[in-house]
Amino acid sequence: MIEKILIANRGEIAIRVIKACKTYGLKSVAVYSDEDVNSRHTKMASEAYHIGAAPPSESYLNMEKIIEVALSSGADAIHPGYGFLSENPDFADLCEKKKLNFIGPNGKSLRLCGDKMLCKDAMIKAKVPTVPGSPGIVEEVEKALDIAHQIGYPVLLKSVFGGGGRGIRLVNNEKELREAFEMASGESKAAFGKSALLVEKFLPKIRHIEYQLFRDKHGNAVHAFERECSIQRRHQKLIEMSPSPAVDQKTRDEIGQLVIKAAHAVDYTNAGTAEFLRLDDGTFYFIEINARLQVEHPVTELVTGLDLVKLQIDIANGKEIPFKQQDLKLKGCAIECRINAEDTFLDFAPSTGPVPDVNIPSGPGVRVDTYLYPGCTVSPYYDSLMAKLVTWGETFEESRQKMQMALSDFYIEGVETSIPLYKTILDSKEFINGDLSTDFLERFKILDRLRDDIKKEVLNKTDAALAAVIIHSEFLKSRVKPHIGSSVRWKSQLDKT
Amino acid sequence: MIEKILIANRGEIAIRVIKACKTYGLKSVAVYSDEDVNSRHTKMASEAYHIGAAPPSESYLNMEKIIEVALSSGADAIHPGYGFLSENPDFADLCEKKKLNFIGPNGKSLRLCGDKMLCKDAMIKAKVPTVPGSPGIVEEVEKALDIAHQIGYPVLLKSVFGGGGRGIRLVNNEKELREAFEMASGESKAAFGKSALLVEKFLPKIRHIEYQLFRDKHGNAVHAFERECSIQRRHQKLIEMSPSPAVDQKTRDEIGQLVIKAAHAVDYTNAGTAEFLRLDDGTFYFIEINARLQVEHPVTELVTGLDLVKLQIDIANGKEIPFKQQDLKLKGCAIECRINAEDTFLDFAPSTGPVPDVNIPSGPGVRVDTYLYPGCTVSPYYDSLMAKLVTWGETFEESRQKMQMALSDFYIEGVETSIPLYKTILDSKEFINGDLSTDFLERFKILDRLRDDIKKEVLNKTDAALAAVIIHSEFLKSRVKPHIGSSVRWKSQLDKT
Amino acid sequence: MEFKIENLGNTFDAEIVQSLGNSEYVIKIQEKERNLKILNMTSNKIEFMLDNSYHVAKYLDSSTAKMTVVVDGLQITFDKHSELDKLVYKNSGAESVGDSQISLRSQIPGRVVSINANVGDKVKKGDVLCVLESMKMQISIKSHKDGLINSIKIKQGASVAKNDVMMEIE
Amino acid sequence: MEFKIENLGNTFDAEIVQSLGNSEYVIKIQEKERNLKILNMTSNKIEFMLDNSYHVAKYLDSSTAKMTVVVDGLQITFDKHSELDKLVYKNSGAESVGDSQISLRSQIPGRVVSINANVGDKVKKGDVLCVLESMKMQISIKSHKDGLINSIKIKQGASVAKNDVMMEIE
Repeated sequence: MIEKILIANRGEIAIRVIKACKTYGLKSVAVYSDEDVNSRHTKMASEAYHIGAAPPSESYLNMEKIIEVALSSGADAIHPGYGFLSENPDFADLCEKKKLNFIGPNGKSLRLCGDKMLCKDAMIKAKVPTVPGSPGIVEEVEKALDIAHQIGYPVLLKSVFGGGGRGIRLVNNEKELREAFEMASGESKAAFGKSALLVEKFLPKIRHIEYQLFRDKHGNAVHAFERECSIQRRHQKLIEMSPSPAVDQKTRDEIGQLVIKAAHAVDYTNAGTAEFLRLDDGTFYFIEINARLQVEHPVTELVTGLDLVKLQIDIANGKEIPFKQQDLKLKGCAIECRINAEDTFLDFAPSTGPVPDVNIPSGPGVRVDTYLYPGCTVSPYYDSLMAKLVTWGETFEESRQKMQMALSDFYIEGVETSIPLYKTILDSKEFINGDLSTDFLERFKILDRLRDDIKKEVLNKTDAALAAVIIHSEFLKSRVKPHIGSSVRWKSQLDKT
Repeated sequence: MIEKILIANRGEIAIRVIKACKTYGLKSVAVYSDEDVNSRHTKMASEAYHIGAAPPSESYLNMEKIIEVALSSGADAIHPGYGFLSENPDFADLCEKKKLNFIGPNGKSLRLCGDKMLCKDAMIKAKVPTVPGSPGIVEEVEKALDIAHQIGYPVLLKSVFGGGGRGIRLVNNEKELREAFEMASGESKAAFGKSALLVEKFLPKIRHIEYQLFRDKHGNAVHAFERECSIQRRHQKLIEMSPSPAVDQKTRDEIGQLVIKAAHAVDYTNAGTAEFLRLDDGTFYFIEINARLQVEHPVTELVTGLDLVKLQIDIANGKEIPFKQQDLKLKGCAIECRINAEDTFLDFAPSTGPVPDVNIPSGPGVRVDTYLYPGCTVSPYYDSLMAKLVTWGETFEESRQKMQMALSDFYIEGVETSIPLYKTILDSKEFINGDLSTDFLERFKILDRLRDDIKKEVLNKTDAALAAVIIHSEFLKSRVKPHIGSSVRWKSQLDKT
Repeated sequence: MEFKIENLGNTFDAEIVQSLGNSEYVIKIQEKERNLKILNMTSNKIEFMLDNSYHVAKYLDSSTAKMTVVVDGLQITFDKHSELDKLVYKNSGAESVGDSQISLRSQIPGRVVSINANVGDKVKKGDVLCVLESMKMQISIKSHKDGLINSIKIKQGASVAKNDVMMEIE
Repeated sequence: MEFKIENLGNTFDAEIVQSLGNSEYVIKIQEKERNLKILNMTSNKIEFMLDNSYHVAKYLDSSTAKMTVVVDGLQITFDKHSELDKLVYKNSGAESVGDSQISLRSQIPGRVVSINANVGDKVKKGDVLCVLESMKMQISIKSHKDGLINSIKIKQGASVAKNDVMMEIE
């Protein structure tokens, strides 16, 4: 049985896991880089060890060093959090070799989940619907044309070697496909010595909906319903919620059954997430499995009452999942806003530096997972997620209202944040109506509305700001010369405080 | 419809109601005494008005002043919180007269609930079991002997004019009763010119179990299950939880039906609490109705998902309760610890003064309702409740573990608190086994155990404390004379911070 | 006084009308009288009630031309905040005393942010000779006369008290 | 050094063995060597790692006989904290210089808590003449010689710098 867990991570997720350890009587071992000597996770854990310089490659990605600390500190398990080494099959293998209990899937399963083509293949075999397209690499243009004809235009032509948006071409007809195929094929050969192209259906307006899943080492699998994560910027999630306004109970159960199949198909163990795209016509396509605890896991915790980290530890201990699918109920509605240190108007560029003052909201139905404290620093070396603000209400509307209240109470001094953006989104009729899609920000010109909202808010606060400024100005004058009657009083005001 | 609520209260409950107003788009009006100029409720409300000097009689109990502020500020409703004017029928009547919506029962119902004898009478008529004893005042000793014979010795002889524990005599047999009756009767006549004695069954070991209830202006009534509040000191609750370890589903429903009857019997409106005593044999006796929002209402909120303040406002608005009894489910387990400013070892005497520093715990399943902030003051003029720490878990054990974690994270500088006491209670096997009663502290010699626990904790921290002390001492020496090698470094350490 | 909010462009009028004692004031904002009561004040933060509503404002670093406050968590920047440097200039002797006074004294306690002149420099009345910071405000200190800088008594980063001699100009 | 915890009665040994640089030290507690690394330190608070575990301690007001720390939220009071006043006494000239030195100088920067003598008083070597507070510690200042108090240069509540003359004794 696990008694001491090393957390191979930092920030809010390290704190989340350390708190679980404290709650359930387990010892926790933190690791920290030069940059994180004064971070909360370093201070909260039972023990903390320095593992290297600020760049992740020299610390939080340094497998050997982390394993060394785990062994020397007497930890018997490693929780990888998300990001960093969490989905690295070699790290999972290394843990196994050193007899450290890796709290996540085994290396083989991680490899399968990490290779999109292998994973898609496994899903097709398990009859889990995936985005229509070529089952693997297409070498001949005629084959590409056949597939495009089957699935219908427009289609995407993707180079296996291009990452993210690179190497993706949108084609609308046969002629465009022929031209694009030739060009892409040539580019790929020039760059990599070989060509590897995929054809996939182009989906213009989609929702991102994912399912929380668990599978234990005895092969029992359950899902904990969906999260809708359609509100995104630059392909990264901003707002997540459960339930999805687009999923009814029948769909919830049907897709849930696919999720169980998917978990079995990759011999998954521990907590994971099956991601889907949903079209406006209600079609769901599996896209991938995130083989780790997700940033947005609190959303699921609030609507199910489960403690996902506890469940992860139980599963890692070899226990069976202590409930059946039918025991789980989705209750109320939870919304999460990712509070990022970024400048919305500078194309979401990171905003880093010292945070002299913070006010963290609280109240019934409000949960905040964060590493912030007054006097902390937002580091440029790591991701921009400072806090997760999550609210729960009996209904979507109650949850939304609590989120608005909490957002207006959240104050982070010194860095730009995504808080004003969320106020505008949460206030929009489109969000209230659940008309979500991954292009929500562009589709509804949210940034223009945000500009207007900020102006309105400044106008609302103008009187108070003017009052503060004239008091300041009078006080300054009184320092120059006691020429107004109130000057002595100003002085004593200051001395008192 | 209510649009602007004056909160005729202070401290954590005023903040609780103000947050509800912010969440649901209502304006809030705070009132404050001289002592509360810098209190959080004064600063959080949309508006705040000074109503008088620190003593409650000159501010929070000053009905006329509060009504005046309500009218001049344009409030259309008054939330009384708990304590102060919350159960004052004259205040409720005054509100009605001034067309202010009093968020609570009407004056008539408050009068009935406030008079123990009238209330008991109403319950007997409604077939709600009350503590066996005389139905009213007993004037003849022979009548008292008859009743004692019926209900069985030992019995309590109570003077109607004595408050609290005063004027209560425990008698074990006929002889003692005759003597006590004569004496009590004489005392009462001497002091009040008349004698008014009650005979009641003495219940040696009891649990305090109460039910949350709601009744709307249309006569619909529901209950929201029980809270066990047996852990007390000096007849005041310390720890509350739901569900009670002594209540099974069948009992829950049965007593719940009595609660509905009780609500109808006094024509109750809004949220209230029916209090019961429970004997070890499973017998429940109704004792009284607390005709207001209860301190411990968050416990019920966490296990039902209801927002009790929202429901109060809805009922005050004349809405029907938006759910049926069968829609309510009790989920998981919630525990509340009342964080009081008091010295456990000085017979729980209040401990007041400035609080320079505070750390408020947080985490999944942890809720804190509090007025504390770093730099605030605990006033000697008001009650000692500084914060309510509430945890929720899927099971009692999970909730208990979260409470232990949160208690150990809660730090309040400058005043003595009940936190160490709760750590000892939560850790006791008797609490874990649910062996609760109102004499829990004495029965299990908890204060002796607390002394031992504190010694153990001091020993655990001795090394760290010694380290801090020798560093301090060396640094001081280095200020006297730079005679050790490290002195310059000490200096620079200090300068950096 | 007149204020302009940077990202709005609007101009606002605000002034103190009367002190009522007990930290209470009548102020006028856009022709409307308001009651202001100070609860707490430090050199970079003020808590106050404006007509029975609480506000907290933090003063961020400012110049005499701009003033940034964070009010209830919202950052607002004003242009042309006050006539403070004019006042400082006036009190320095520029109007009253004239050329006979050698010492340029600090009219305000503060920290020396920068020194813009050297010993031996020829300066004209009104030239900015140094910048002081006081209460998060930067104030330009101007020469009170034409002349030659004889000596400089201040150092960058050091504090000066009110009436300290900063430079001597002959 | 030896320490006694007030409400336990136990006695503990602790000392600094070695400075490793970079704010790291080897200390010895009850015969066991431990590693201590200071993360942050102010005059009333220290944050440190002791053998890879984080602790935060606050120093509350103390006398030389008692020392109260709040460590990780738990208040602990030690008896007979240090030999500091002996050290201060020694450095004041009581041992080395002897009667020839007139000035009683402050060996430590601090605030004057109380003055226990008047001009003209006859004092003996070792008499407590005043009490200073430094870093939340109260330190008794003793006369370094027998003599008559000639003048007192300090005021109650005022600060003294290291080496300031506090009294003259002839």
